[in-house]
Amino acid sequence: MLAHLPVLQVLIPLMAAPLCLFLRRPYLAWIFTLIVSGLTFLISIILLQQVMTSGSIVYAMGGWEGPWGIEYRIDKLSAFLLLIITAMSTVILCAAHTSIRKEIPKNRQIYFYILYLFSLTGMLGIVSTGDVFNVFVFLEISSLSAYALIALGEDRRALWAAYQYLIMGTIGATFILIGIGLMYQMTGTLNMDDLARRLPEVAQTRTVFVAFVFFTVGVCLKLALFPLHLWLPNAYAYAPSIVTAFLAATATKIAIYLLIRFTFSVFGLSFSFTTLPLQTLFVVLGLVGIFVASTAAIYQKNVKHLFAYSSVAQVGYMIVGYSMGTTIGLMATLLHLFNHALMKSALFLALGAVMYRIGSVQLSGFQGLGRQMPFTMAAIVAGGLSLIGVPLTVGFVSKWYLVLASVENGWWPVAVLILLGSLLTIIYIWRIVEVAYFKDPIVGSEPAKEAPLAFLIPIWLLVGANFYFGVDTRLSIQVAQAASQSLFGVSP
Amino acid sequence: MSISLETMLQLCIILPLLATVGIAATGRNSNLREGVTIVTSLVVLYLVINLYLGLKAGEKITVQWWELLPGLQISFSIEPLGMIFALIASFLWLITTVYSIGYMRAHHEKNQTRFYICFAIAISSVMGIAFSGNLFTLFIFYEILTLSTYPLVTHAGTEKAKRGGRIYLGILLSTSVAFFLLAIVGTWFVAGTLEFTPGGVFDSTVNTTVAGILLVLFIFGIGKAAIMPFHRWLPAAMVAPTPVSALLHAVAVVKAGVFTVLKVCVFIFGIDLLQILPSTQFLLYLAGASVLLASLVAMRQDNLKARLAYSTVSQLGYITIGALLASSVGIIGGSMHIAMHAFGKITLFFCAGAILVAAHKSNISEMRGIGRQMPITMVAFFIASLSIIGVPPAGGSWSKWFLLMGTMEAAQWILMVVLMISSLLNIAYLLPIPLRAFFPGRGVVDNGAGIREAPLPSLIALCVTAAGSVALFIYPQPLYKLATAILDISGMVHDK
Amino acid sequence: MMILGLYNYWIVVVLMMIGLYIVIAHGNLVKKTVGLNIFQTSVFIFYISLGKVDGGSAPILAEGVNLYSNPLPHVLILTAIVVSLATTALGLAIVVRIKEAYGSIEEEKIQMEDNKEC
Amino acid sequence: MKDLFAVAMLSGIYGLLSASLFVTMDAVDVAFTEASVGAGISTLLMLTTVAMTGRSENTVRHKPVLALVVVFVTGALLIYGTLDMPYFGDVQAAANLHVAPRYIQDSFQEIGVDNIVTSVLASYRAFDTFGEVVVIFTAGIGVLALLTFTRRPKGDTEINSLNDSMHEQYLIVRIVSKILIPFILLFALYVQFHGDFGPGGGFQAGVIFAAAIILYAMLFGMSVARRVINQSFVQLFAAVGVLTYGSVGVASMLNGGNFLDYDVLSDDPVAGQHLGILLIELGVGIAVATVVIIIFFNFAGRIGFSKREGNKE
Amino acid sequence: MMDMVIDISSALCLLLGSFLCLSGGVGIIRFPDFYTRMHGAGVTDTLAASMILIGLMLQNPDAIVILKLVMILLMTLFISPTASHAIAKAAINSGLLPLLDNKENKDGES
Repeated sequence: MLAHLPVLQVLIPLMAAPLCLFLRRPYLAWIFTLIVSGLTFLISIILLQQVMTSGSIVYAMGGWEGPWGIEYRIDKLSAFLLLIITAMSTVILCAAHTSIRKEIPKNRQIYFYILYLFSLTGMLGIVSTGDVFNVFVFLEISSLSAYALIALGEDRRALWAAYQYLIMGTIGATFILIGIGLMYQMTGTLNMDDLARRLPEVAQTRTVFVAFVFFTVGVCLKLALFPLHLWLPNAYAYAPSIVTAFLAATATKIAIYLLIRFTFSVFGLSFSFTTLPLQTLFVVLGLVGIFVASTAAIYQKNVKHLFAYSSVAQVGYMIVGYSMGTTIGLMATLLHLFNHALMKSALFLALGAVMYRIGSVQLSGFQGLGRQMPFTMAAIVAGGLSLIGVPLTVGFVSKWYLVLASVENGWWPVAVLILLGSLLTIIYIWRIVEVAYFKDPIVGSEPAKEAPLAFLIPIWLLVGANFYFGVDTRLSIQVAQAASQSLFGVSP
Repeated sequence: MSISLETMLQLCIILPLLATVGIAATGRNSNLREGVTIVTSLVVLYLVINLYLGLKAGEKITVQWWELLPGLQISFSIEPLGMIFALIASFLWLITTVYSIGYMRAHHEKNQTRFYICFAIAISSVMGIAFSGNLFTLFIFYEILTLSTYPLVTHAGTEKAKRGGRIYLGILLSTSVAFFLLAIVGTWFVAGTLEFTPGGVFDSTVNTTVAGILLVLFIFGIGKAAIMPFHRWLPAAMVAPTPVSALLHAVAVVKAGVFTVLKVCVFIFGIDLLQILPSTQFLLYLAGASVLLASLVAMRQDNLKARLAYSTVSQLGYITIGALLASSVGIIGGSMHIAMHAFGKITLFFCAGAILVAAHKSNISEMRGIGRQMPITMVAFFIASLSIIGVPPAGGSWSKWFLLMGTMEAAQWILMVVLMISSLLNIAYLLPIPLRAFFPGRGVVDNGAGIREAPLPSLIALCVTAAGSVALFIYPQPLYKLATAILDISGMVHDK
Repeated sequence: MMILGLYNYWIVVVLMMIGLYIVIAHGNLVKKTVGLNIFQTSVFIFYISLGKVDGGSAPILAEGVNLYSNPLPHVLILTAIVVSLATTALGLAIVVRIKEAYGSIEEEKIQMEDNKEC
Repeated sequence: MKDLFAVAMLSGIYGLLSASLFVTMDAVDVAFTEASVGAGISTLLMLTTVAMTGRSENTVRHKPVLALVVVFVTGALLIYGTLDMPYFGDVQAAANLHVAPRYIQDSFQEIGVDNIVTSVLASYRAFDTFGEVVVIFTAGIGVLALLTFTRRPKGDTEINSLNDSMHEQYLIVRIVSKILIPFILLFALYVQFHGDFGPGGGFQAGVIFAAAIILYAMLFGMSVARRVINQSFVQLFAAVGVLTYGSVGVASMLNGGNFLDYDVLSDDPVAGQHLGILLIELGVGIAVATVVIIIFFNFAGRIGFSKREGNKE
Repeated sequence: MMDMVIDISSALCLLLGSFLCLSGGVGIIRFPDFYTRMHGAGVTDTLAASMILIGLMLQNPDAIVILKLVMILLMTLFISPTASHAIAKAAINSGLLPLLDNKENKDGES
């Protein structure tokens, strides 16, 4: 069975989703989804070990190998992503049942689990496939289920946010489709590895240049990079808290994976950084994104909006790391990918707990929460500290490498700007801390009890991971280093 | 005791953390809780003294914990400068615990458990800073110290406390994240290692402009040393209860700042490199300016604690000058001044706290003629202010003497003048308080009746620290030997 | 002669741009979905025109025919059509829910309702 | 075009025209699907939406300048890209030289199916089609998640524009459809199993099958249709469709081949391929048919619901 | 000889069919009112389509193809009248009154 692991990774959640339809009661569906997600997490661990020991695994779908059939290629980068996604989805699922009981009407809860599984399948499919068109198909699966999940939010603005996300997401996906079409036209193949071999000959033609531009713009739309990020804040703010936690921890990561996979494995670094002034463009967009999004986050009244804007800023960090084009820079991005998933899922889950207890995430509702919900607020503070990048937390590790990478690259001003960016983070985290700990609760509002255990366990699991991986960084650094070196063609 | 010095060192850091668990457990019963704190501080003091004896015996004690990032271990090593700092911190932790028992009870502050927990964490991070083997470990404990002291500063939970806390954290965190981290990464990139090596980490080929910029980044980055542009957090932190401002802002936090400055100057840049760096001169003048300006501002402060805060800012300036003079005598003067100023200033803060508790007075103008009701406090205040001014019977004079010698050796005449003037200013803003307390002179003395002396535990703490500063004057040899020992190691490399 | 050979791509580009314009410029949500449909259908025409071979017949094996058009784009487009149907169905379902929740499907009105609220 | 009804009709015609365009470009399978899906189902959905959301569209343009700028930039970029493209229909184009020839030459020996598109769709790139079935199923679940509402017990007689009290109104159309619906269903099954030899296959068959059911529902009223086609059964059947597809793949895994490798399904590889393709086409057909039915029933059900409940759900 | 007759007749049918289509098209555009345009559409739907189909049948001797064409013919004959009936019914229901020659009979039937 071990040989089939790559496809089982995607197949299990995929087959589990329709099966969920047979379990009428949401509680059963929750247990079933949790088991399935746990299984995928197990598989991703085994896969990671296999990949770290014996290099990338290739699995020909339907027995047709190479450019004729679709093949799954799992190398260090995708194994790392698989681990992050499945880990996040399993932990977030623990709190799913109690959270959606309050946020989604009874008759729709069963569909929530099915869409959640499909979104997970889509993401796992994108990360492990080696075929370009297959990426588009699974991208559609994950996006469609994401639109539907967001639209499940009880607030009517969730519908409007979901519609905007649908329009922008479909335009992005269609741009990617155009990019794939142009690449296919010039090379005749859809297999990434084959494309990488055949592209250099036609690299100078205008069509391949346009294909690259379309592909990058499409991915940047999915990535919510600065100018194209308009859909993200509303989508994350009004969606049910579990959906926000899941999407925040995984959706943008997939888009970054696509960007890295295509610029390094398919187009080759030299092509992607010379034809288009990608390097300067991304550094500028990343930094501007950090500052604009962080300042926007400072003025938000809705805490989920606040953390959504901070997600846009963190994406800016990853793009800056990626745009340095050095092994260290890419490693910093991969580390920040891993760390950001940990941070944001903890924060959004904690917000889910607050939403569960006081029914709103307005900043004014947070008054005096420090005493009423001590553990949840402690988790939010811990997550905030990790976001700022205080030592012994996971945020520090990625900030250290980002600054080190920019210093090594000679970009001293970029290093300074990155650090100034994290100053802005301090401001909006401390806005929340001050409201929660220093203001006493609004008189007359009934005191909120502490969040139920179903929330506290996953939240504190994530916060614990935030600190553990901040201290024992062997795993994340080793894998990130090996992945970035293998992408640079340096023997790991 | 059979346990090796290495485990002792690790215990120094871990024990206070374990104590926090103990304190949290015994939260209900305050006596038990204070008991746990006192016992832990005693044990830590005992360990530190053992380590001191071990160091005197010439043993090299280093401990490697684990590799946080590839190439960056969390490692600890004992060296004389760290030993001075650790001795003071552990000794004064014991004294302050005694003091705060009295203060907290009398002032019946609420949620004292959180107070003691954060206190213990702060002390463990101070120990971590004192014994850190490389700049990376130091930075980690530096940040933990900032964060663990934030709840202490905002202990009162009022609006004023929140604003004070905001300035406190804002300046400390932003300077450390923006400049200090950048400096560390720069050093790691330029020098390749962050280990504290006597004689400096940079090899001779490093170009001075980059090293100069790094020095400026370091000095500005270490916000805790309260250099002029980034000093505003210290007066803002006075909103904290007195034991906090006593131990932390007279001893632990600020000393950590100047201790880091000294460590960076001696063990990262090394004395000889420091002399030729272009930015050293500018920073010296900056430190001088901060000494003078802080003293001037202190004179105008009516609130006693604010005045003491600004005087701390100026005294820190002394130590920074000592570090930047890049002369062996300057370094000795600076490190000795850490001890002297610690004992002096903590006594002053204790007195301020005692007056606040006993007479509910915090402004100096109200303190005319209080000497008759609170004689012991005011005598201790007098002795401590002598030590701060640097007049013979108190220990401060030694360190000021060496600092002056240092300025002469480094031919920094302007700085010598600055030191002299600031000593005069010290007299101007410190001595009037005890004098007016004892000889109120004409005019009605409106001290209401019923003012008695401060509660007993606080009094004991007061007297011990006052006696300490006098003892340091009479018996400075161990301190002096330690201070010179810093140089021997770095000196020894220096002559080679 | 060069221009003539590429005329089909330009038709596709024109259609694409019309679709994109509708999606961005029109406020009515149903009109946006129609625009999206046009935009996606034009991409399909582009794919199919890639695979067309002069003189080739439909890719169904039959005697006497030796030159076939390229079947691969057809497979891709079969999937893409279903994807576009799925997106349209979901989009229209959301439009229906928006109509019920906001009472109108004009972008300005919806935005106005939102700003009024928060 | 202010009147959305006309817009919906025109988009149907646009779908039909593009289908005929595909036929001229030898893409018969795609034309078939585009006609049934592009012209049929999406127009139908748009009409039901317009029925609910009103026909008028206010004319003020949203952000015309931004739209024009974006459109011109992308358009110019695309035109710039087309300059190096191979000519339309050029045999030597790179696309036709690398992967495609193998499909054309060897697909008959390896899979033994006349229609190369079906062989590629069902065997070479079977996983894409699997993804596609999942996409349509996700859309079905999404629509279900958005539009289901707990119907009150059967007892109440909903005043429903599509219900059966209007018998005499629809007399002629009902009789004609009574005659035609069986043939449509028959034709759907024909298309389903004809996929190997001529244009056809799971998708088209599924859509036609659903069209027949929808015609029945439109004419004989939703409540009758709901009694004839029980909704929860249809949902389960949709799951069955996807699961059959998946289990064919799993079966080939159990027999030792890779996922969706039909050679191992029976002793002779080509027979295995036939069996495999037949089964997955069936799975696809069921899934697509049931999902389209679900989507339509939810949309149509919503019309009655939104009229009765007023605007606030 | 026989096939020559078939060719001519099929060409004839195709020509007639296309002419009818053309006239139907023109009819749709020119006719003033909805119902008259319906008539034009009806013409193209039924007669023109069947003429073209017959023409095609004559073209191609193959039995299966002819069978398919017959099936298509039957289906169009079933569907297009019903379709135009349904459209007309819908128009009446939605209250679109036919445009009558108001000069002679003022009352005009409903």
